[in-house]
Amino acid sequence: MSQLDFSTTLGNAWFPTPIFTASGCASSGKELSQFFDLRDMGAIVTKSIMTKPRAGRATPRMAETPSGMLNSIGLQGPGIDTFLSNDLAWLVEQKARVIVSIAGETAEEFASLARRLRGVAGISALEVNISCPNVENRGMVFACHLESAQTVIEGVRRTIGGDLPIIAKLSPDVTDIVSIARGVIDAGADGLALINTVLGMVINPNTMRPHLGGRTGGLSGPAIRPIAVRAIYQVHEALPKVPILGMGGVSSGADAFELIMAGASGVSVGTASFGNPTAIVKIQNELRQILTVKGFSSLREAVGFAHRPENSVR
Amino acid sequence: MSQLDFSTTLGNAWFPTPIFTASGCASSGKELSQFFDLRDMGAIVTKSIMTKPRAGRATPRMAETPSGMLNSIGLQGPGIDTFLSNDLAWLVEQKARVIVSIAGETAEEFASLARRLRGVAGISALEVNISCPNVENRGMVFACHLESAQTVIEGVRRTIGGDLPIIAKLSPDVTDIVSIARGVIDAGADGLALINTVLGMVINPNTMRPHLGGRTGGLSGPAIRPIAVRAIYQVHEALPKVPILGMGGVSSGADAFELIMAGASGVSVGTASFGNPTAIVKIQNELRQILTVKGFSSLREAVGFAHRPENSVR
Amino acid sequence: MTGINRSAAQLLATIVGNKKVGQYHQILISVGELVSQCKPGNFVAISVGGPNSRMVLRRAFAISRTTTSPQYGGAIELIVAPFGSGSSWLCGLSEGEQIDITLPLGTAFGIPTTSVNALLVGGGYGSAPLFGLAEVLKERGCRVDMLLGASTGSKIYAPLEGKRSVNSLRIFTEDGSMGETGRITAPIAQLVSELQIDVIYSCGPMAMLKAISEILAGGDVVHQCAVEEAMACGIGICMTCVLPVKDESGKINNLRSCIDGPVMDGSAIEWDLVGKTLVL
Amino acid sequence: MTGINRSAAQLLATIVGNKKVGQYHQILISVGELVSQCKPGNFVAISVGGPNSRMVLRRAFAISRTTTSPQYGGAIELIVAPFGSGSSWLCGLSEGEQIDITLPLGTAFGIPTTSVNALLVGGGYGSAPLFGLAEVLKERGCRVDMLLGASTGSKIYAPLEGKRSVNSLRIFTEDGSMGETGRITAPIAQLVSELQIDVIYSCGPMAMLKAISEILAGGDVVHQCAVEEAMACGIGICMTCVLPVKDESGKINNLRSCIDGPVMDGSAIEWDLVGKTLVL
Ligand SMILES: Cc1cc2nc3c(=O)[nH]c(=O)nc-3n(C[C@H](O)[C@H](O)[C@H](O)COP(=O)(O)OP(=O)(O)OC[C@H]3O[C@@H](n4cnc5c(N)ncnc54)[C@H](O)[C@@H]3O)c2cc1C
Ligand SMILES: Cc1cc2nc3c(=O)[nH]c(=O)nc-3n(C[C@H](O)[C@H](O)[C@H](O)COP(=O)(O)OP(=O)(O)OC[C@H]3O[C@@H](n4cnc5c(N)ncnc54)[C@H](O)[C@@H]3O)c2cc1C
Ligand SMILES: Cc1cc2nc3c(=O)[nH]c(=O)nc-3n(C[C@H](O)[C@H](O)[C@H](O)COP(=O)(O)O)c2cc1C
Ligand SMILES: Cc1cc2nc3c(=O)[nH]c(=O)nc-3n(C[C@H](O)[C@H](O)[C@H](O)COP(=O)(O)O)c2cc1C
Ligand code: FES
Ligand code: FES
Repeated sequence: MSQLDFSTTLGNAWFPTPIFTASGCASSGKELSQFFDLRDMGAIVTKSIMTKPRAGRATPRMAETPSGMLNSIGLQGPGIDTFLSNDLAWLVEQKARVIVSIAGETAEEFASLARRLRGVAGISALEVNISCPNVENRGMVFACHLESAQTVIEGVRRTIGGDLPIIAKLSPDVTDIVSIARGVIDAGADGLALINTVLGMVINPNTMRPHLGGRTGGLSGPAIRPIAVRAIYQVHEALPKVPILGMGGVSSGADAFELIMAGASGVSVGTASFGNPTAIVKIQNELRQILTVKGFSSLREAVGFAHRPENSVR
Repeated sequence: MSQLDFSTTLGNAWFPTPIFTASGCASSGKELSQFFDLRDMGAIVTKSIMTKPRAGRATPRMAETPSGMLNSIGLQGPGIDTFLSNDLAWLVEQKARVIVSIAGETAEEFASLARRLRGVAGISALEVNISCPNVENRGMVFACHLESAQTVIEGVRRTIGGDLPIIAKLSPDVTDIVSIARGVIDAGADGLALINTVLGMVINPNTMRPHLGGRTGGLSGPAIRPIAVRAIYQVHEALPKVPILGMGGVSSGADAFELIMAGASGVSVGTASFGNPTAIVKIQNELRQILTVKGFSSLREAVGFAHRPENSVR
Repeated sequence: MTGINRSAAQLLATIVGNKKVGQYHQILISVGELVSQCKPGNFVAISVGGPNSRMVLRRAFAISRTTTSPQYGGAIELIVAPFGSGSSWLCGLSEGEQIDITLPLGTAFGIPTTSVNALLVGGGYGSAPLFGLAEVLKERGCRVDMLLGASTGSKIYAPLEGKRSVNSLRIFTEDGSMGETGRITAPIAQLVSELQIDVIYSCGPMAMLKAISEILAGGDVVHQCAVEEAMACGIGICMTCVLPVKDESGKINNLRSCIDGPVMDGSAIEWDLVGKTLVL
Repeated sequence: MTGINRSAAQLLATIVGNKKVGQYHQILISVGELVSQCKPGNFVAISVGGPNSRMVLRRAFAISRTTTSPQYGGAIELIVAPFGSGSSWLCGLSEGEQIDITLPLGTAFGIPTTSVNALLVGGGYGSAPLFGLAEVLKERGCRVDMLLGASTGSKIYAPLEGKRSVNSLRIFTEDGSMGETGRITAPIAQLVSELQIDVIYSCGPMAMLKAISEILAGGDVVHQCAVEEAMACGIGICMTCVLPVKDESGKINNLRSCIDGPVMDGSAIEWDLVGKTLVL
């Protein structure tokens, strides 16, 4: 086991392990630190932060579904000021690696958030969550339309300059994810996060109305893993050099390995941490074991392995 | 229980119960008839039939996934001639109600299939499965593009004349399912079937390559139910008068009831029959029970119930 | 804000007892030394359905009481209603089977430092943590009166030994099948003044907690209620379990009931805003 | 083409035995009168994982043999390798537990009407249905020789009583831990001529079945093999389990191995086309 190079990179950011939290599924890290040392994983991906404090959507905010769940949090959060002074400061103090996720209601909000983060010490990369509604365009999700997705990424790129890697987080709810992926890379993203939740709904049998306060919600968990694997595979096939932070239903090392073979350089764990606070540690250990047993000498060799011709050797 | 009117209509076709098989999940009915009387359900929806006999995709054709499965059958079938003389003839002999599903590689193939079915006795409706690749347009799925979807439906409508209801079966793999739904209705469809499978992939940990012969496959089963409910809800909200045949992960009467509240007038059962050959009978009985206990006097009253204002009475 | 569950741990624990009591299951789980960390009001989050489960989320259960025995060491007791698939699975487990649990989670009932007059109000299985609480209050020299309510008698949980630690116990059922007929909230206003109640500890359905808060509104009685919002994680990382709570400056925030609760100050919860969109 | 499973039924059946034998579990299931419909080669499809299972598909298992006892009436026996999540769940069940099963499914081994010389070849748990078959062949006056093979000794399934119904039994393991060292297919060509074999009945991994077919290619020996393709439904409605099979006119079609198999004519299967796209 000692020989395996388990490290990964996303753009110019280096991480000792390829397992990360998923945005919105680890709050700001403090709560998980009760269960394991945050420095033991790749990085904390923070919940998507917006400019102002936000109360989020009405409850109920969750519904369990077969092998998955729906959530409708609505980006509740403290706003960038409090985030920087409290949450990020604490993470930096802990020496945890951090990827900050940002979200906005307008392309301008994204850019201004990037401006606030530019030069802040202790941030490894920026995840730009464009899978949220664009209030200037009838609430259409940025990531569902090539142009609005590109506008956001261009604005962030221009603001942030060349150093901090920009990872654009895409929604699977599109006809052609490859064209969106290509578009945001052209617009200046260094990498992609795939996939955000799938739009879903549960109707409550008692009230006979949509169960969630927000009516629709995002489907996550093992149920969506085949969709994540497909999206990652398609995008890696089209853009083999673009680093992908994969996510969607990973709850074991074997699941993480599947996303890596599809083309992910790193894997975020979301819903699995709800069911098991030490899921990240378990997944990380299992993945290390699998790579070793399969005879890989580095994680990097396994990335995108499923795309190689049948007879290729390791 | 005797008072409940359990019947439903799709366009001008009437069915004594709202539970149907799902296309491709009951072969042509014969195999299920070993387990229950086909006349006891709404109708058999046949596997999608094409002009010529087809061998389908390479094996492996299936992979089980958490609360779901992927399939990649590739429309294996006997072709329309054999279908009419063997499969359909047998169904008609059994006095089963039949919805024939058709699929084509070109818009012209759809129209010519419709021509062959025009005037054939014993067919209640036509399901037009446009969730298959268009060989004339880079293999793009018809249902994923408004124009190609409309071209198919217009061709079928023109050919078939005014009597046989046309149900267009849509793919959930689109950015905006409502616009496709509206488009095919404008093009002449009488109803919609929602949803076909969601595109997914599984990578085999041993071969470290995509597991399915066809690489990608269609995700079905309870895992996708929240996506189906959402799609049905969205479309029924936009087009409340259009009948919807709902499907996606239904394996209990409560599941069927959920799709009905979202806006489905009928419910197809696919994957559940693989796990339980008498699933259809069970679902039908449970649904009847639920409607009765909730105090509905007809199925029709429950259709789209989740859209009513909070305080509305039954 | 608590921030983190400082003494929480995750462990594979063994079921050491499972007994049916009315409509509930009294489930005893061996947890070793951790019992000393469990306080009345804390809860435990349990992974349900076994290795092939399609249920991806834990279920939360109030810790009813803790015990220690030479046989199985420290143990916690839960009172579980077999309601849906997760709780029914749990109720179907036998002695000796193992479950993955996280505990103790959340806030505990605040214990007064002086002897006060306390009224404990429990709805359904909500009575479970109140008996353990009653013992602690008794030890502090408090007067402890208790009201239990449910729709019907078999949903009243009132163990014989529990009655010893209270000064009085009245039971209300809506169908009159046990105790007095009516709602548990009916006698509260009168009792508060008759018994000169300083603090009410409540646990039960949200509607009951809300009703108690309304009865006490404007008065001096402290209301410590254990809320029950749907929780996806139970440890503060998902933000599904929030309730609108007013802080000292009067500002309303959505607080996580799993980590800033389940025991909260009933007078600070904006009951009318529960389930509404909050604008900051 | 069989079309439908005429005698198939679905039932809740009780486990009446579960014994570990080498790396396998010998599982006995009470199925009543249905035993009389079960023939060597038929299989059963079992719903796995219980009510909260995330496994939506049944698992297929060859019926190893049938018995009838005064205690539990008719019963079928399965030999199950605890491989993945479904089979491991099944192997973990105790006597008295109930499972949802569908049986008998698929085609059976064809039994010759005259006495012939039969060679039975079983790989791993593939030997399971061969012992029951041997008994039937013996009754018909056939000479029955048997070859069993596996990677290692603990994967050889060869019950003592089974040996009585065969004229000879040779065992091959690749690691030499039991019987002769080597592959089960090595001695076949020689045995066929030495023993003047008329028919080979085989059951085991697809690679073994293919190898046997290749050895027999061009000759007169009939090859009845029980194939094992991944099956989603087991009853002919999903088209996942197909194999390319040549019909009498020489045309190749994808036939469903669950309903036109699992027992198929090895010489009609286009082994080289398995896993390839077939063009009609
Ligand atoms: C802090 C806290 C303490 C609790 N204490 C107890 C207790 O002592 N005894 C007891 O029997 N139950 C208790 N519950 C409720 C318990 O957690 C389960 O929600 C309940 O058993 C139903 O789960 P299920 O799997 O059987 O039902 P399902 O219908 O399968 O549950 C589906 C989902 O909805 C959620 N849910 C359903 N009903 C409720 C509810 N009333 N409140 C919150 N979430 C719900 C579940 O957690 C689950 O995620 C408590 C809940 C909380 C939050
Ligand atoms: C006709 C037939 C007869 C069989 N007889 C036996 C028997 O007597 N004893 C026995 O132990 N097993 C037998 N099998 C294999 C058995 O059905 C299961 O596939 C095997 O137990 C693995 O399932 P799992 O749930 O443990 O593994 P998982 O990996 O969880 O299975 C996942 C999925 O893949 C399929 N799958 C995995 N491996 C195989 C395989 N080798 N062949 C076909 N499908 C597979 C499963 O059916 C399931 O749908 C038979 C299969 C068939 C088709
Ligand atoms: C409760 C919850 C909150 C989430 N919040 C965010 C968020 O703020 N920003 C974001 O980009 N993704 C968010 N996500 C999506 C996850 O980061 C992840 O993409 C998705 O859940 C799929 O991964 P999983 O199946 O491992 O959970 C959220 C998911 C959940 C379940
Ligand atoms: C094995 C299999 C084959 C299918 N074949 C077809 C088909 O031929 N035509 C079609 O329109 N849909 C086909 N479908 C999709 C189903 O009809 C249905 O839309 C989908 O599976 C969702 O329903 P379910 O979750 O109940 O299975 C197929 C699905 C499966 C699982
Ligand atoms: S349940 Fe997840 S934050 Fe409270
Ligand atoms: S397994 Fe479904 S057709 Fe054979």
